[in-house]
Formats: sequence, structure tokens, C-alpha cells
Amino acid sequence: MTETARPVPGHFYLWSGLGLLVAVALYVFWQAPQPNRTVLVVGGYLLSVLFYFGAVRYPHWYWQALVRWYHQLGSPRHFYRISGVLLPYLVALSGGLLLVGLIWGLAFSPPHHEQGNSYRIIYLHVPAASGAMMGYMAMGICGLVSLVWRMKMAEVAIKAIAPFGATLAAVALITGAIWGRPTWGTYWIWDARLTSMLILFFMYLGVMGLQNAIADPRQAGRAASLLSLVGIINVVIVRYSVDWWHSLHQGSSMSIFGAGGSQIHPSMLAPLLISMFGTYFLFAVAVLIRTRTEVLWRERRSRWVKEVLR
Amino acid sequence: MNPVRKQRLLIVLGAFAGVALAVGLLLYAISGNINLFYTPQQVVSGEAPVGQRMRVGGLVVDGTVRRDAESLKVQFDITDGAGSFTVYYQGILPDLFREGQGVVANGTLVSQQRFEATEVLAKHDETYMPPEVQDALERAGHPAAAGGV
Amino acid sequence: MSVFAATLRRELLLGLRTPAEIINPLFFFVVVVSLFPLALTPSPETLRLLAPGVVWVAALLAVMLSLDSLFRRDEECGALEQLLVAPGELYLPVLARLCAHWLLTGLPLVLVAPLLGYMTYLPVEVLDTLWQSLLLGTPALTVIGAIGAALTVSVRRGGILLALLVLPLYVPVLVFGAGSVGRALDGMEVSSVLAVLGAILALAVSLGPFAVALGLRISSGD
Amino acid sequence: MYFESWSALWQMGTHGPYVWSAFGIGVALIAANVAWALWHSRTVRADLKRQLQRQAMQEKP
Repeated sequence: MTETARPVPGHFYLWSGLGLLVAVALYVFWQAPQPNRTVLVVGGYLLSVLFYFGAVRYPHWYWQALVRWYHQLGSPRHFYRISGVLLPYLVALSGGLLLVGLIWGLAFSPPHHEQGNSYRIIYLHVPAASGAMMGYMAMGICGLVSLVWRMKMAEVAIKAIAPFGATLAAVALITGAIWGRPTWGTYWIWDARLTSMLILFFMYLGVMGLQNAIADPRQAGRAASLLSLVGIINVVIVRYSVDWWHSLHQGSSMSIFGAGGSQIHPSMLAPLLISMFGTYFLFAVAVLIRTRTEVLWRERRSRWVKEVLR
Repeated sequence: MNPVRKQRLLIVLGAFAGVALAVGLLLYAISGNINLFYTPQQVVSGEAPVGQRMRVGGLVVDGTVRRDAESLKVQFDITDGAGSFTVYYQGILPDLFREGQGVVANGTLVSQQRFEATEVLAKHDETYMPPEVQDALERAGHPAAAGGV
Repeated sequence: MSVFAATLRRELLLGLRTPAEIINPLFFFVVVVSLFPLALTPSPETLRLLAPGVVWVAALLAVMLSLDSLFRRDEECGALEQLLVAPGELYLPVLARLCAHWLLTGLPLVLVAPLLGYMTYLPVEVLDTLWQSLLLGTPALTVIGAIGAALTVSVRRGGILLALLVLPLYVPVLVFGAGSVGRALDGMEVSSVLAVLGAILALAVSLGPFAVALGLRISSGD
Repeated sequence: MYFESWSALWQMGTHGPYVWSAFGIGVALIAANVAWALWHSRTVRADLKRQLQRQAMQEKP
């Protein structure tokens, strides 16, 4: 599997230089809000370079690595080993980022020009909400993988994601309610975002309930896979339908990030982004802990578990 | 083609037709006038139907807010720079309601100059900045400081 | 296509033989709607405002409660096992079952809805929108709910669980269904909202049976 | 630090109760979730170990 190092060909520089130019031009002329633009353009460029090296230049190595990675992830034994190596780093990373982000947001970032200090709830609220949303998306993708390729690890992952996702959704709802009190004058509004987060919370509960109701783990896993896949379509439709519904009845103008995009001052954006990434890593930590437990339990009769526990 | 294959093909074609129908219906729905949100310019130019319930939005014109001393009645003009009209409302205004700020009102357009609101919502500003930055922007006469709609 | 017709005929005949399963959801619908004037206020203005939501929520709950009988009987008498081991695609028999179930439980709701709308003081012009929206909405509710019913068919006493799974999935249909009647009440055009309901129905009918069939296979431990 | 003193940080103008209660509840919920996962992992491991030992005991004699 060792590929002899080939010299980087000249036309690579040509194409990547052109790509860089296009990226810069996009960045300059694009009308999107600034932080989104930066992330998208830089991320897109890096991804395209990765894709070039992987899929175009060294396709053989790329596919081999992908297939091997997929198989290792799909095999409980390898997953247990790799996740055990990864876990301490993830714990350190998430703990560090959350500590820095939350303390920075609470004590060091400036207050909001209209809301004063109450806006500081954003540093917990937005990471929790986006984590809950991304968690459901991940669950839906795992559902697809488990239904199409019958991959055991994907079923286990769904079971592991649901509890933490539900907790994040609950945290987003509670902190949002507390934030709403000083800002809007009420704990609860049937705003599009709040309503869809509430539905998301219910859908997490549904997946957990279905998991618990079916005794056979394989069957429970596949049932939850189908439900989370159907749920993903629902989450998208609910998001739009509630928006529409409000354009019929009352304003969804209270939402924080409207269609016009958000403009957050860098002194507030930095801690927000840091605590967001901290939350994502914490999500990974929680999912890995639960997945490892479940894997050990499901594979308890196999030899490798006995060796691990010894 | 054997019958099982044929049946499968028919089912898949049927499902595709269903999805295509759904997309077509959605496109039809989007092309219709769903949005009931009107800007002051549309109201003044007569695009907004008089006598119907709708939602309007704009900036509160400086110095036009008049509160009734005895009751909760209040009136103010809203504008988007291209036109303005008067909103009449009875009730408690939200905390973020200010002159020069964006508002959204639900109610009925009685005439092209008179909107009777049943609900007034302060437009929550989408910008997040510290007060010093806001002051600096205002001093520089930056339009964003006035609060977008 | 003969599979479809045969299954539809069989299911309709079986359903007509147990009229309680047809009458119970209908009775539930009527009783729930007529409870609201007693609980809230008999004043026409208030009731008229609330009527779209009340009628729609009652119809939604009636459809959901009727789902319990959708696969339960088949499961108990072993017809479901037979269906799963039979050669050919599950899509058509499943679709036929859903059609039969809707014709027996959903259609009566649509037919009786104008009467209930009249009793809750909806203006006569709005009654058209009411039954049209229910005609488009209730089959979608049946199909979406059937996914949940298929997943919980092997769960004993799965009624509450079914509600937990299905009610969040019903939100879009409810929003557009009650929204269309509300718009008609405000004297606005409703064709675009009805078109969205139609789109949801088309999507549910064309893709839903696949999910239901998969759910049945999963529940049977396949 | 943006605030001049610890008490100012605690009070945050008038918004202290809101901010601190939101952070308290949110962080407590998330921490409880992770703690629950850890506790569950520990009990499962202990159970499996005990099972293994019992099996080993049975096999020896």
C-alpha cells in the first residue's frame, strides 16, 4: 500500500493558482455576510485541493484509504480501538474550547448595543441549537447508511446521538426562553425557530422512545434508522412551513438571524465560534462514550471484548 | 422483460411522477402571491389591496410618534424611503420600539394613508455589536447604524 | 395492477364487515369538535376564529387513532407474515391497504366536516375550503401515520408511542391545512396553500409506501 | 475583563439573574448528560467483568 512519492506536477500549481484567484474573486464580490463568506470560500478551496490530490491525482490511494477507513469504522473492534485513542484528545479539545469560549463570552466580550448584557446567553444558546440541528442531520445520515448498507455501527451511533441531541435541544429551548424574557418581554413566542426546535426535541424523544420500546437491538436500531431518515425530511419541511405560517399570521421578525444574514462584530463572533466548536467536540465525546459502551455490550461474547476487559 | 421487473419499473416510474407532481405544485404555490408583507412604497403606490388584513413593515419616522394622553392609542408614520403612511394602534408597544427603528405591524389597510394595526412588533435588529461601535457608526453617518428593515 | 385491485377489494370488504372501525373515528371527530363550544364559549365570533384549528386538530387526532387498526388485525391473524413472504414488491399491496383505510376512515371525516364547520359558525363560502383541504390533507395524514404504525406494529400497547412518533410528522400538514381555512376566513385566495397540501400529498403517496413497506419488514424482524 | 468587579460580573446590569440562570441550567443539563453516559459505561463494564470472572471460575475446576 506504500505509494512511491511522485513529484508534484507543474500543472497542479497552475490549477491551484487559478483556484486561489477564483476564490479571492468570489470572496471580494460575494454579497454574503462576512464570516460566512470567509468560512465558505476558504473551506471550499481547501476541500477542492484535497479533492484534487485525492480523487484526481491519486485515485487509487484515495479509494483504498476511503474503503479501508469505512471498513475500520464499520468494524466494532477497530472502532473501539481508534475511538479509545481519539477520546482523550477530544475531551481536552472540547473542555479547553468550551472553557475559553464561555468565559470569554461571559466576562470579556462587550455588551450588545441594545440588549445590554442579556445577549450573553447567545454563547450557550446558539451552540446548543446548532449542535442539536447538526446532531439530527448526523442521525439521519447514519439512518441512511444503516438502511442501505446494513452497517451495524451506524445503528449504534443513532442510539448514541439521540440522548445528547435531545439534551442540547432542551438546553436551546430553556436558554432561549430565559433570553426571551428580557428581550421580547415573554418566555415563549411561537416564532418559527422556537417552534421548529420544539418539534426537533419531540422527534429526538420519538427516536429514543422507539429504541426503548423494541427489545431486539438490531430491530430497534433499524426502526430508529427509518424514523430518523423520515424525520430529516420533516425537520426541513417544518422549518419552512412554520416560517410560511407566520408570514400568514404573525411576524417571525423576532428571529435572531433573519434572511438578511447576521452581522456579528468580531469581538462577539470569536467567543461564539469557539464555544460552538467546543460544543461540537463535546457532542463527539458524548457520542463516542455511549457508542463504546454499546459496542462492548453488543459484542460481549466476542474474544476482543474479553481481552479489552481483562 | 419479466413481470416482476416490469412491475418494479412501473412502481419506480409512478413514484417519480408523484415527486415531479409535488415539485410542480410547489412551484405553482411559490409563484402565487403567498407573501402578505407589504412595504410602504407598495402601500402608497396602491399595490397593496385596501381593506384586507396584511402585514406591513418599515422604519418609524422620527418625530411622528403621538401618544394619546388618556388611552393607549398611539399613531406613527412608517417609511422605507420611497413612501410613508400612518399606523394607528391601541395597546402596549414593545420595549424595542423606538423612533428610527424598524417595526412590523399586523392589521388592516383602511386607506392608502391609514393602517389600523392589531399588533405591532419591534424588528429585532440582526446586527450584534458593542455600544462603542454603534456610536462610532452613528457619528460616521453609516446607514447600518439606523437599523435595517 | 391486479394486485392493487384485489387487495383494495379485499380490504374494503373486510373493513365493511367491522363497521365499528369506520364509525369510531368519525364519532370521535364529531364529539371532539362539539366539545369545544361547551368548553370555550358558545359565542359565534370566537368560535369562528377558532374553528379552522379545532376542526383540523380533531380530524388529525381521529386519523391518528384509527391507525392502530391499520396493521394490527393483519398482524394478529398472520396475514402480514403472508404478505411479507409473498414474491413481488410490497409497494402495491401496501398502497392498496392505505387507500382502503383512507376510504373507510378518512373520507367520512371529509364528508362530515362541512356540517361541523357550519356548527362552529364558519361562513358557507369557507366550508368549500374546509372540505377541500381535508380531502387533500387526510390521505397524507394516513400515509405518514402508517409509517409510524408499521414501525410499532410489533410493540405491545404502542398507542402512546405511535402518537409520539407521528404527531411531530403531522405538523406541516396541520400548518397548511388549518392555514388554508384560516386564509379563506380572512377572504384571501387559498389555491397556493391548497397546492402545497397537494404537493405534500403527492410526496407522501409516491414515497410513503416505500417507507411503510420497509417499516413492516423491519418490524417483522427481517 | 469587561466588568470592573466580581459583583458587577455577577449582576450584569439588571440581567444577571437571566444570564446566570440560563448558563447554570444549560451547563448543568449538559454535564448531567455526559455524567450519565460515563456512569452507564462504568456499570456496563463492571457487569461484563463480573460475568467474565464468573465464566472463568466455572471453566477452571
